[in-house]
Amino acid sequence: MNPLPLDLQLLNACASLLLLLSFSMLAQRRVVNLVNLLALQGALLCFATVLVALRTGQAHLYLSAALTLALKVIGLPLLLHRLIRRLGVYWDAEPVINPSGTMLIGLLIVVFSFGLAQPLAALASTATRSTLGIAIAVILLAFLAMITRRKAMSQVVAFLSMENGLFFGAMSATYGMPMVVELGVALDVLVAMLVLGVFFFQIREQFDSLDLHHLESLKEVE
Amino acid sequence: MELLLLLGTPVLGALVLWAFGAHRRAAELNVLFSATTFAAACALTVQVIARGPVLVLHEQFLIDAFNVFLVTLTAFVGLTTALFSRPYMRIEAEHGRVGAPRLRLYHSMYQLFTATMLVALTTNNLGLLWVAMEAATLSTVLLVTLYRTPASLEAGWKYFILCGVGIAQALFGTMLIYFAAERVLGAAGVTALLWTHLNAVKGQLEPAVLSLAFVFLLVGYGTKVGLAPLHNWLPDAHAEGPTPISAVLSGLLLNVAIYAVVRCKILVEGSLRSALPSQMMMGFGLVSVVLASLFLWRQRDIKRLFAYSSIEHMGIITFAFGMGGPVANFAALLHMTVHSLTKSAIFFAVGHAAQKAGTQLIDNIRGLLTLSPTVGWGLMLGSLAILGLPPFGVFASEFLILTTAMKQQPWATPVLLLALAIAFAAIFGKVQPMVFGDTEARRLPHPPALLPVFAHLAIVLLLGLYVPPYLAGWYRDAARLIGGP
Amino acid sequence: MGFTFSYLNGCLAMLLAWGGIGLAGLVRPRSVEFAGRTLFPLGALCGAALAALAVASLAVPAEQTVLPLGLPGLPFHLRRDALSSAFLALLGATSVGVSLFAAGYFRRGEGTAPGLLCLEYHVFLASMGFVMLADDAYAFMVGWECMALSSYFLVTTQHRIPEIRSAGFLYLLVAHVGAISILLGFGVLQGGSWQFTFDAMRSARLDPAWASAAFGLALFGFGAKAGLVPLHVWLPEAHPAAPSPVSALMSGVMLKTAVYGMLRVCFDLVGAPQWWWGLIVLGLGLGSAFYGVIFAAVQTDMKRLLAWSSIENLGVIFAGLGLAIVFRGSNLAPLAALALMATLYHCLNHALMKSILFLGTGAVLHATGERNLGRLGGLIHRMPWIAWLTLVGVLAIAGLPPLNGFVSEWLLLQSFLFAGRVPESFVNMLLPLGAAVVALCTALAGYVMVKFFGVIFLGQPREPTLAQAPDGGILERLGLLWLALGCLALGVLPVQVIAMLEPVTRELLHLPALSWGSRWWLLAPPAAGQASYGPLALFALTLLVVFIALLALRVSIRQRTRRGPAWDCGFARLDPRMQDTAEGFGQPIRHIFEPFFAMHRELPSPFDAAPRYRVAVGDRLWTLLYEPLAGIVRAAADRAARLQQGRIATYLLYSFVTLIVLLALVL
Amino acid sequence: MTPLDITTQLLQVLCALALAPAFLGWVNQCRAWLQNRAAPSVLQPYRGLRKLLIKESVLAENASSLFRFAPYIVFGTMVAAAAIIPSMGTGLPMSLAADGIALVGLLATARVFLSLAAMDVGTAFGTLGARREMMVGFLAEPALLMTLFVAAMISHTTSLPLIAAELTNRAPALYPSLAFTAVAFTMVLLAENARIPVDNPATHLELTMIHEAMLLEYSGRHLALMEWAAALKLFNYACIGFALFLPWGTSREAWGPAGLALAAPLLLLKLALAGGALALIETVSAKLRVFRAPEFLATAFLLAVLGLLVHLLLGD
Repeated sequence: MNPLPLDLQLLNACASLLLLLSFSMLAQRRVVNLVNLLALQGALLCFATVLVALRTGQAHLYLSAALTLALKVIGLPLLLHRLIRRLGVYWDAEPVINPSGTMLIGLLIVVFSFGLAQPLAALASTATRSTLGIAIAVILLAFLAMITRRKAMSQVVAFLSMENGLFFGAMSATYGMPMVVELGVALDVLVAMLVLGVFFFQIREQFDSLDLHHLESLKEVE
Repeated sequence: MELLLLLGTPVLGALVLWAFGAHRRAAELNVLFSATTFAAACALTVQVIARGPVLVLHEQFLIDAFNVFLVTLTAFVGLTTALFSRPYMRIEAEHGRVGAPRLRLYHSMYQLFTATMLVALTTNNLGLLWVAMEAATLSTVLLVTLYRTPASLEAGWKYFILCGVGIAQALFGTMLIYFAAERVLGAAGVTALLWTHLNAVKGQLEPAVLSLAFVFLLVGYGTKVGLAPLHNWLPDAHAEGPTPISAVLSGLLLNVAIYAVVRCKILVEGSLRSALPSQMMMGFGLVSVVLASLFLWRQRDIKRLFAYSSIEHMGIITFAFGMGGPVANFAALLHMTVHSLTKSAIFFAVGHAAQKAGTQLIDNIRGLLTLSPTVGWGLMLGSLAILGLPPFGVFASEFLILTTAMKQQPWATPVLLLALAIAFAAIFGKVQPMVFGDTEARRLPHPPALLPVFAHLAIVLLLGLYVPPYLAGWYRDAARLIGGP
Repeated sequence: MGFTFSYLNGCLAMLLAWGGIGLAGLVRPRSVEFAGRTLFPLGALCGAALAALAVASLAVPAEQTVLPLGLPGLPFHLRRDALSSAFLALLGATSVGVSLFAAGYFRRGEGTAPGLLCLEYHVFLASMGFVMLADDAYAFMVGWECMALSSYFLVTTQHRIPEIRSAGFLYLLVAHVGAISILLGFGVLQGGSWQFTFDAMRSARLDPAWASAAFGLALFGFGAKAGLVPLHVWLPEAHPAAPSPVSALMSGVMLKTAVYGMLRVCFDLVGAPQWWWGLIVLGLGLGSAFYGVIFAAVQTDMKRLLAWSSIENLGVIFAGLGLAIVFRGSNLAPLAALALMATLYHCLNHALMKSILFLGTGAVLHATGERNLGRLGGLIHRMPWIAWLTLVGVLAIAGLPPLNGFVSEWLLLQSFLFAGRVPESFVNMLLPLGAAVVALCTALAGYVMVKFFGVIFLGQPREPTLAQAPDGGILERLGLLWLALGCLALGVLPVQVIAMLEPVTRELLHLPALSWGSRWWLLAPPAAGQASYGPLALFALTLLVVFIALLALRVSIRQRTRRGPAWDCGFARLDPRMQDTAEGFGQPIRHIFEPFFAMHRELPSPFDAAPRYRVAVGDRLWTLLYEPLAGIVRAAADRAARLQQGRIATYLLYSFVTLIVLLALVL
Repeated sequence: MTPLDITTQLLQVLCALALAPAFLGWVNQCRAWLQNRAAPSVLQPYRGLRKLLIKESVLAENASSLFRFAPYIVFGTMVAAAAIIPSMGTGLPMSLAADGIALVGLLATARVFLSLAAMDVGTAFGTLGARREMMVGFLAEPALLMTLFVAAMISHTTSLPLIAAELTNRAPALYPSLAFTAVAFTMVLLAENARIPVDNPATHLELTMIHEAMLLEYSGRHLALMEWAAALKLFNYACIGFALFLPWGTSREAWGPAGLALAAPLLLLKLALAGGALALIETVSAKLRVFRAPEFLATAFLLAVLGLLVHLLLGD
């Protein structure tokens, strides 16, 4: 059996790193570190996109990579860092609920995602198909991270990580979405971040904190 | 041309109002833009009546029987809500709840929101549909938090996160569809997300992929529809935002979301040739109806009450689409129309009622009939209409849905019967004391803008007794298009 | 397309006229004079015309028409056949009296503006008529719910009173649940043809299980409207809450629409009812009759008493209906005709006599402002017109010859008597027991009515204010007189009435014409052996004896009559408080049927300076059935509420789990 | 309708009017004998009626016209009832117009008017009597109806003369159902006619009286009519009993005038026996408390229904 070409090897390594990053985000306590991890994830995504672009020669993938670089590696992390400084939550840390349990669930999720991706990967014509399972796992792990987070900021970071997973999935399954869509999605993400920025200030103005337990008053049980 | 006008007007409106939104006449400007949009929608409708389905702008936009009436409906409710919000927001401003900058934001976002919904409805591109849906969420998040109260911030945050996460799943689902389509339609990437093309080849799409895609799409757009248990953002967002926004959220956004679900369902069902999507939708529908009716029982806040009622009705619609077949689909489409009109009318009335009583708490709103007979009657008739009492149109659709269910899914009917009964008891038991009885509150000088309320109710009444033939024709065509097991 | 006259168009025109009159009320909504003097009498006129048209069309073959309204593909189908005509006649005839009365009644003004009231009232009338003409499920349901809705608004006319609000709520809730059930029943009946016209339902061949399901749903829905126990709880609340003319219409006509619906479904749409359905209907009917009458006997509110009595009467009607189904299911068509005729006759009777009674209480209520029997009495002196006309209703509903109540009782007992021909021997044993219950209920109805009339109109006034009570006005008298004459006519001319109603039984049972009377004055049903009843002769004989006695005493003895203080075994001071109270009058019933009542007694202590005895009788079904039901819902709602505890992470978890579960499903 | 029928009809009504007080007198006489008292004459009731008829009638001040009409109506219905019960002959034209059910209805009419009249003046006793009378009535009436029903089911008709004729035609046999109903009927008869053990016709004691309490306010001719009607009622009940349980000897149309001539003495004989039996029952039983009366009547109702069931089971 021939070893895989180098670019695919690299790609697979990227994918594995992404998964690892997801796990570390699940376990990370410091908000600042979370943002850094996110930036790293973005960088990996960007790198993977470039790899695929090189391999397939599709022009729009370069554009996509550029977008990712601009938005996810530089733009958003910068924005988040600024926010963290402005909001003064630089040293914020939060307890992670039962880390080992969360990890275990994360592991199960990975198994589940791989199982889910199995039939899909068999159908895909892309060289990157085997990474589809990792993409799904990244999405679901980000979901899990959102569930376990108590701070608004870290929840948002997890949310953005989910977007990363989505993009990675799109790339591995179909070499990315059509350009129109990708542009639209990128715009949406940008706007979402702006809205979030506004939000953070409003929330802090109201509650003096970004802790989500302030946001639990609208409910049905007394 | 009409389409450009239709989509362009609100975008232009959003820009103009961003600049002049705090102007004294901004509300009138808002109405003007909405009216123009509505006029464009009417022109488009006329064109569709004359020439049949339209496919324009490199096939990126599609107007067929399924969305033409939704477009008109959206533009119409957009207009009436603008009419309603003019005095409503003025009073809010007088009460000091919103200042000039927020009014600017409000008006601008209102137009943007209309634009996103219209794009979502008219686009032929599933990716664009997703973008528009996400944009609709984003434009309304800031409207929900307009009052900047702790509760509204909480509602906005939940809305943002839950819908954001949900819609991310929808994106993944869309991607999966693209993935499946690419194999059939080629990697050109241009046509593989166009619904018309997909629909043409839906039989060849890979079932395994599409079933996965449907799960993600259903969970994703279903969150926006407010299907239980994904609905948790909905009551909060409805209750804490300004009432005109509650009206359009309930009346329009939910419709758009369910429209998206159904568009996807058509593809998936064509590929799967199994009842799985239908069963999922029926399951979601029933769970939503039952849970919503139970939640209705405990409500203390009037807007929350009707928000849960929206969940209930979305459940009914989803259930009906799940059953499929010409009658159930027809009924579901009719139900979308009448629910949107009725619910927005109710929110208009509720808005006035809450303003008059100075509270949203049901226990503190009493004797509306004494306070303002028109508001009282508007709320009473609207509630009766939404509860499915004839001769209002909601009854017509519920009639068809229930009778169909009795024949196709008899197991579900006891559940529906029970849930509808509980919902009736809950809503009516709370509305009646608000409308009837005595009150100590004094009459406020503001004359309510009730033209929209009664215009909506009149149309709903009409639809209960007479469905215009071309509307019926669209419903029928769309019902055929949607098909069923 | 020219307008051609048909009875159907005529009836429809009258319904439209009612609608128009109602809308005209909005022209001057605050004018009592306009609504009272002009619109209500006009409405009565329409009612008379409708009744005339309906009676004239009874023997005319069925007519159909389609209105350009309704759902696409399902426009409103209308059809007038003998059954519709019979109930339209009932509606029209009753509405004449009630509208005339209302014209006088509403002059005094109620909570809602008179113009609006006029609209609601006439829409109520028109929708009842529409129900009887509807020939497809959608039209039927629209009429049915409009009826419920308009009457709901009429019930809550005085919405400032909390009890009336809750009564209205309960009423509309039960009505709506019942309507959904009926609707589902139609869903079954259409049998997969997707045609909701009654014609399609007639031709749909349902297998017995589905037919039984349709029957069950229809029974639940119509039973809720008719107030069959245990779905009766709304009735004693709603009827007293409404203004009296509305109570009269609700009791007299609206409850009959449920009977109409049952007849339509069981005999027309299903076609061939199964005999055991009848047993269920019979059992429910008898149970309701008994339950209703014992509760009527212990009431202290006069309108509530009448409401319970309506439950009793509807129970009797449903008993007859059940019997007819048993016979029809056993292929005993002539006997079924007899039972059906008893049912129809009792419907007509009850419409007239219960209207009289409710209108009578309305007049009393307006004259005295009092509904509590404990504060009335002696009104026959102050309100002779109302009292004597009410007495007609009282005697009729007590089932006394020669008035109409007796005729239907007689017919019903006759059909019970010949139940022995049913093939199933066990049923054979059961049915005559039904006769025993009917007999008991009729006798108890007499008890109730003596209490009703005696406590309100006879004896001494229990409150000094009653001495000022004015008699009813001319319109009120006219309305009551119309109804009383109707009672008398139905009582003494049964052969003629039955001859008019006969097309109905013929149509529903596919029978040839039967002869119901051996002579014009002698009712002799074909299926009832050699039994006959000639009320006219009996009436004449009794009157003759009375006349002779009067004459003989006047002429031969010539004794004067003197007025003096009451003797009362020599008690010197006679006090109104010495009379039996309504509670006292109900005491034997409370004593005998104690297990059925939920009683709350307040006994005075021996050291009480102002001792008071109070007893409140509650409905056990309320605590046994409805409160647990509400409790279950409440508990379920509380459980459901725990799902929503405000924490966004939890909500995300729901989404996550949903996603995972669904993915696992498709995997 | 033959002349003979009309004659029978007239004769029977007149006979009832004439014999009713005598029958009452006979019962009282028998009772006195049985109780070792000096017996009043059989004709005593006539004397009482005559006295009342010529006396002035005093009406209570607040008595309404209903109070004045009621005696006539009660009397009229009782006479009408007498016209349809085949006491002497079965060829009664009036019996076409009213069968057994109508008879029960007629009796109920009388009771309702009596009760209403009793409530009219608004005295404590009047309303009390009315309430008790209606209480007795609502249990006695269905029991009577069920009794009639059994006979009607045996003979497939509710027409009283036809029932009597049918029962005569049948071969004499033991009908258990009729035996049950006969007991029930006797109990109803006692209760309905204000006899011991339900009521005591001879007392004006407030705690026990039913029928007399209702008549307290009547005087003069009104009271006379009421008393006469009460006597007629007793007579009617006795005749119903004969028609159902002792139908033999009632004149048949086919027998002609001779039958009528034979029926008259037979009726007298039956009345005499029935009166004796009634007196005996009244002597050997004790007055029940009013609250016990429902139980007594419920037993009657139960027996009648049992009779019905026995008939259905045994099919006789």
